[in-house]
Amino acid sequence: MARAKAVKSQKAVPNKAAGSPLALYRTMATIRAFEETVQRLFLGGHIPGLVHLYMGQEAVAAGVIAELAQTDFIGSHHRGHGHCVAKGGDLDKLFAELLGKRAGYGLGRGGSMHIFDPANGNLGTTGIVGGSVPLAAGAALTAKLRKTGQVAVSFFGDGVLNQGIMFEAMNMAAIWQLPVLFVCENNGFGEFTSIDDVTAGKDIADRGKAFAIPSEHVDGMDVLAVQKAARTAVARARDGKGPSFLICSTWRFSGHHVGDKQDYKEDAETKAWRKRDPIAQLARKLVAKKQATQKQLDAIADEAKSAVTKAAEAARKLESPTPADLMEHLYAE
Amino acid sequence: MPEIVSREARLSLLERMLLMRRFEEAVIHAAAKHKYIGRNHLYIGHEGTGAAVMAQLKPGDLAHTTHRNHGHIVGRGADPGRALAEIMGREGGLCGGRGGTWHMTDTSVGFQSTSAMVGGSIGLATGGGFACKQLGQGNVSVALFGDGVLDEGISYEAFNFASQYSLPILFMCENNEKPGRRETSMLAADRLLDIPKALKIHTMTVDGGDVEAVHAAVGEALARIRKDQVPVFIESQIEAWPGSHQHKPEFTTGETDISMAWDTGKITGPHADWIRQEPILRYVRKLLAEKAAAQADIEALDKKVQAKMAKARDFAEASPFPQAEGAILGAFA
Amino acid sequence: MPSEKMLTVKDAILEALFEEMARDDRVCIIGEDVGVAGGVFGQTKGLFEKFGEARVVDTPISEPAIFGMTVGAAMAGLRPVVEVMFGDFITLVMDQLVNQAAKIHYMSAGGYTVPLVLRTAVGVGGNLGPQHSQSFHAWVAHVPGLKVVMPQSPADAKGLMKAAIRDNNPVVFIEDRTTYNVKGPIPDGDVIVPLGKANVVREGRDVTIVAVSRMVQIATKAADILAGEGIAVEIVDPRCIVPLDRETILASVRKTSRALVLDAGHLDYGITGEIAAIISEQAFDYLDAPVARLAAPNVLIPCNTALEPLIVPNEQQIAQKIREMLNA
Amino acid sequence: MTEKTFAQAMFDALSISMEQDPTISVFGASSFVLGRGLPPADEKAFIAKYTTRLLDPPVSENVLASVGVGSATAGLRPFINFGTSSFAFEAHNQIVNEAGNARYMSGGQLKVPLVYHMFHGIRGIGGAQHSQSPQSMYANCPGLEVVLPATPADAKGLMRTAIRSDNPTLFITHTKLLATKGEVPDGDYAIPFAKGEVKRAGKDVTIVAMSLMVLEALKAADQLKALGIDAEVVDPRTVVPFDAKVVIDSVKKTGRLVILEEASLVCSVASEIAAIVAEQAFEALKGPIIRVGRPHVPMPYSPSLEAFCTPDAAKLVDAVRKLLKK
Repeated sequence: MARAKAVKSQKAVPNKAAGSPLALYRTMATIRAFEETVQRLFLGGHIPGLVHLYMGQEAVAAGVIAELAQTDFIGSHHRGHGHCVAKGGDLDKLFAELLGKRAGYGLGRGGSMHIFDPANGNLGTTGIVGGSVPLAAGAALTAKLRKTGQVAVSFFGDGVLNQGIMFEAMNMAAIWQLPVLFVCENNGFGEFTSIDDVTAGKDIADRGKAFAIPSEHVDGMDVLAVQKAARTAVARARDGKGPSFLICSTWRFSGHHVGDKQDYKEDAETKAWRKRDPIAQLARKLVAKKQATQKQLDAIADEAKSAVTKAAEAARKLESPTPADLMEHLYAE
Repeated sequence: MPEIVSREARLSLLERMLLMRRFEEAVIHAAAKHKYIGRNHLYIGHEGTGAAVMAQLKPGDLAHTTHRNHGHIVGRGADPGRALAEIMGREGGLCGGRGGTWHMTDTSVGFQSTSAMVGGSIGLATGGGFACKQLGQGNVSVALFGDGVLDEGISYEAFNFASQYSLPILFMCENNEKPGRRETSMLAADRLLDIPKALKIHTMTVDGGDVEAVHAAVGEALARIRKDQVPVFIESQIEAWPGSHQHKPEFTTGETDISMAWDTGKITGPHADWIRQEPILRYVRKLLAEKAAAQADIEALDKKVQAKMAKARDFAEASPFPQAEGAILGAFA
Repeated sequence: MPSEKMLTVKDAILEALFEEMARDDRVCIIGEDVGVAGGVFGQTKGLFEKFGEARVVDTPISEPAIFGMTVGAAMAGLRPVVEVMFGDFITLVMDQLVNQAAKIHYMSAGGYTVPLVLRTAVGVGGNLGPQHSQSFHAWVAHVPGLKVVMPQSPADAKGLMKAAIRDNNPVVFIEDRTTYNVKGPIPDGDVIVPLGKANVVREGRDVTIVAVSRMVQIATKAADILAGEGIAVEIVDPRCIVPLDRETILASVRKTSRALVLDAGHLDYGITGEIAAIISEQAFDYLDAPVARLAAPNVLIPCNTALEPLIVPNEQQIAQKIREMLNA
Repeated sequence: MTEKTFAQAMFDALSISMEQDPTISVFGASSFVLGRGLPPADEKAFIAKYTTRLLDPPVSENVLASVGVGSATAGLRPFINFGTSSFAFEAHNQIVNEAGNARYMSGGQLKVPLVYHMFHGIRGIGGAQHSQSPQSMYANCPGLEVVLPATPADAKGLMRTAIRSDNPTLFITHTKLLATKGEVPDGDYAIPFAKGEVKRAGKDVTIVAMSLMVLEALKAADQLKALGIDAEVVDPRTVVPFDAKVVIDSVKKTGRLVILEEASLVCSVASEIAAIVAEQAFEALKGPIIRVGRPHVPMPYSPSLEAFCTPDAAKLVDAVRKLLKK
């Protein structure tokens, strides 16, 4: 395929209701409740392995995914529960997977870092830094070649900024004008290392701009700002005008993984970020603009919590896979 | 910075270029005579860049190069007879005939490695730069590579690494992409320089056909690298030799006739345009015009180089193939 | 009788690509120089002209991302054939191959399929040196979730490529460049050679040779030499090393009681060790002699004209080994 | 002799090496040193002492592997920690095509004195990507040395050899070994490569195992003893170069061989050992060579399935009993 030409493809229709401020609030509240429950279950010894929580970053998943249709693709990362929930993942199946139960998305064989939800276009969480970036670009390539009108979003953390594969994927997305959004969730840390210690250059956006990809910084704690930026970028992708690069500054409230003591982070910094909690921030705005009452919002949060709790409790009672499930799906028919 | 003023320095630069050219011509002769001498990527047309770099490296400086390496190695002072023997797979070769054209090394002149993997040398040179810095003897590491390397993710990783750790590295990109021809690299960036720039590396562009211009740029870069312990990226724009894509090398543009510099009527044929601008003839014209040398000086210099190459050819032809049992030695120290 | 035409291995695979692309518009070709240039070995010649740039995609030199994108494209509904120019460059795509492609169908409990063919050329010969002559078939065989095809004859190459493209799994299709110009008959029509079915290419009672890919051809020469000495060699071509047709191999060894395993890749920790271990475990009581192996010595592959021929076992070495096995 | 953990023993070897040789730099230092069970004071002192020689590079495994080769050929002795072996897949090109090739291709002019450290194995809910044991892949590539220590004493002695070696060495350890304890000789000592060790003598059957599997094999040997089976446990310790003699000598004595392997069996280290013994000790064998390894599937996450897949003492005991018909 030679260098790109803009080819408009048929539209896929995003779910408008999903993008309303109250819907955004519901999505974020659900993610928060989900992660709080995961944390509790983990500390109670019910979740094996390591889990990486999305608390603090909810605005990014909620804001971007609100602009997508169900058939659009997302590629997630190791801190991916928020994306799975926002993309319409089934809470029962998500908890089942995290708890290693047979009813999970992957028969409980994948766990937190291997959640795939094809019905909702979720290309999967992954345990490899940068692993899903080319997957999303590849899904975008399919969308372009097959003229399906789908868009793909690649979510990745700031650690991926130094992986060559991200540049390679950006380069190809730019030459071929693929309908893909590169969404960097910059929470300041790759595992336990500060981004400033390992990332050269004065502006991350320059890395996208070098390929002539429209690149912008977005306040990742403000879901409305994220949504607005995503809307422009998704429209650009659907119009055949190629990729965009959004850098959402955000903060992980719970460290790299549950149990991480976060010695390397400064308390004052975390406190300052907590004041900008994306959920509380949206609530303040909605109440101030009289778009919702606190009571309404509380009701939404309570509903989210009880839905999550119900799913989690149900999942705990489910059965583990048996050795008969071991070889299943190793190869496709 | 080092404008070349002395006549000796200028003639020495020309001699280096001539040696690089006559060496490749010897390779073409050898390829016609012997069935297998590997797949050679010839350096013809690049001499203006290689000579300017090699002339300014100091003892202890490190160089890392790619599959298009012959010019670099002989330009740096490796014995041309042993280099040719290596290409011909002989025991007397620089690496005992094990490396061949793609893997020539001569540590005695600071030539670390030649890698036939696209992107192979750039990471190695970064490691060399790290060693130079740690060992603290004021040396620099040079990476010589083609524009295709910018397609490879490792180049970004290397730029980031070099920039972040302030390593003394000259990234010397020999860009021989020809407008209008199929791209040798497929890069979305409008200018190669945008990529290292995004990673906060000082960049320069230079006309690779003008050896003194390259000399000045490299001189400035090396001074900066040694003084500030930082990487610098130079893009040298080179008019590709029309024969450079052939696996079986041929005299596509004829065997070099130095008198074409003053007897331009001799320049004919389909590739006359390339010959007119090629760096050696161009430099000779400049030296003559500026009265730095007379025709007789130039001819004498060329004769000297040709005599050196004749000896080199004799050495290589006389060198035996390695003993068969040699194949299984040497993998481990 | 149907008329059979003669094609080289390279053209047989190309014919399979033409037929499969015409049959199914989800099949596309992705790789470096596969389009306008027609492949560095001419192995994709004419596809670009026939199917256009939307289905024959030239890429930058970015193997890790090319391959990763192919995985994503396959998940989203294409059936790509992605070319990794030299087998050595598998090292560049290992992460996406092992950590993504091989695992996604399993980890998604069948939710996603990854129907792709990773096509690559290997082969010792041609003085290409240690970074352009290696074969990592043992690596990919070691990774659960991948299928690994290693054809040697034109008819097999075509039929196996068609099977690989129609398979719903990531298939690593390893072609030996030294077989590219080998000519052979091609059956007419849409003939599929199923993955995981070995072929007894020559029958014999005295000794079994299990030969991978090009070694079948060298083994055949050795068998001809030995036939003159009254030794009847049976040659089994596994055709795929994953899935490996153990039954055909074991049945042959149970008949002959002797086995020699041949590979052009490295001996140490390679496929010959695996096949020898299987035979030693499962046909132990039938064996009259130790299972022998011949493969490339544990050394880098020199490009040198004098040294390179020492890497791949030749027919004389094979014949000699078999004589030793029968005299032991 | 002092009782130490595996992690402390590795750290000892690193400390001694860095003290003796100023050209050693550690990349990925934090994840190698921190949180591995060292006394916090030791950790701090070590980090303070070597600030310029301990680096935490960007998440760029590919260039990191290459920086290792480049700096090794230029005179340093880099020690590169990838952490989990799954991340090293991103660097396979550099490890195989550059590190493994450099010396041979330069006709011996270059040496590549570098160590790549990584964790392999089923660490416990690492899932499909973080439970891998890639040692046979590296062993399949000429030019690389591959070391798989099982005990604290071996870890220290082999690591000294790895760091001093002028070849690129893959030093592959197991997360589950880090906290295991054993007697470690004091001071400086080195254990040569290609020198396996009989970890337990026996006469009825030879069990070959490496890394964590040695511990399982010893457990199994205890259980077999109770059943009247006297098992010999052999640990080759290094995969490349490989000590075939120690294995063959044992098989000649016992006549039977079972190999315990943590990786998937297809093209595994166990397969190679089986093939070597089948060829070189055929006459001595009284029964087929049995390999016990993980099934050929991506490692599942669910604890029930992971346990089912993990090769251990119980599975080994079953295999030995079946072989000996006891």
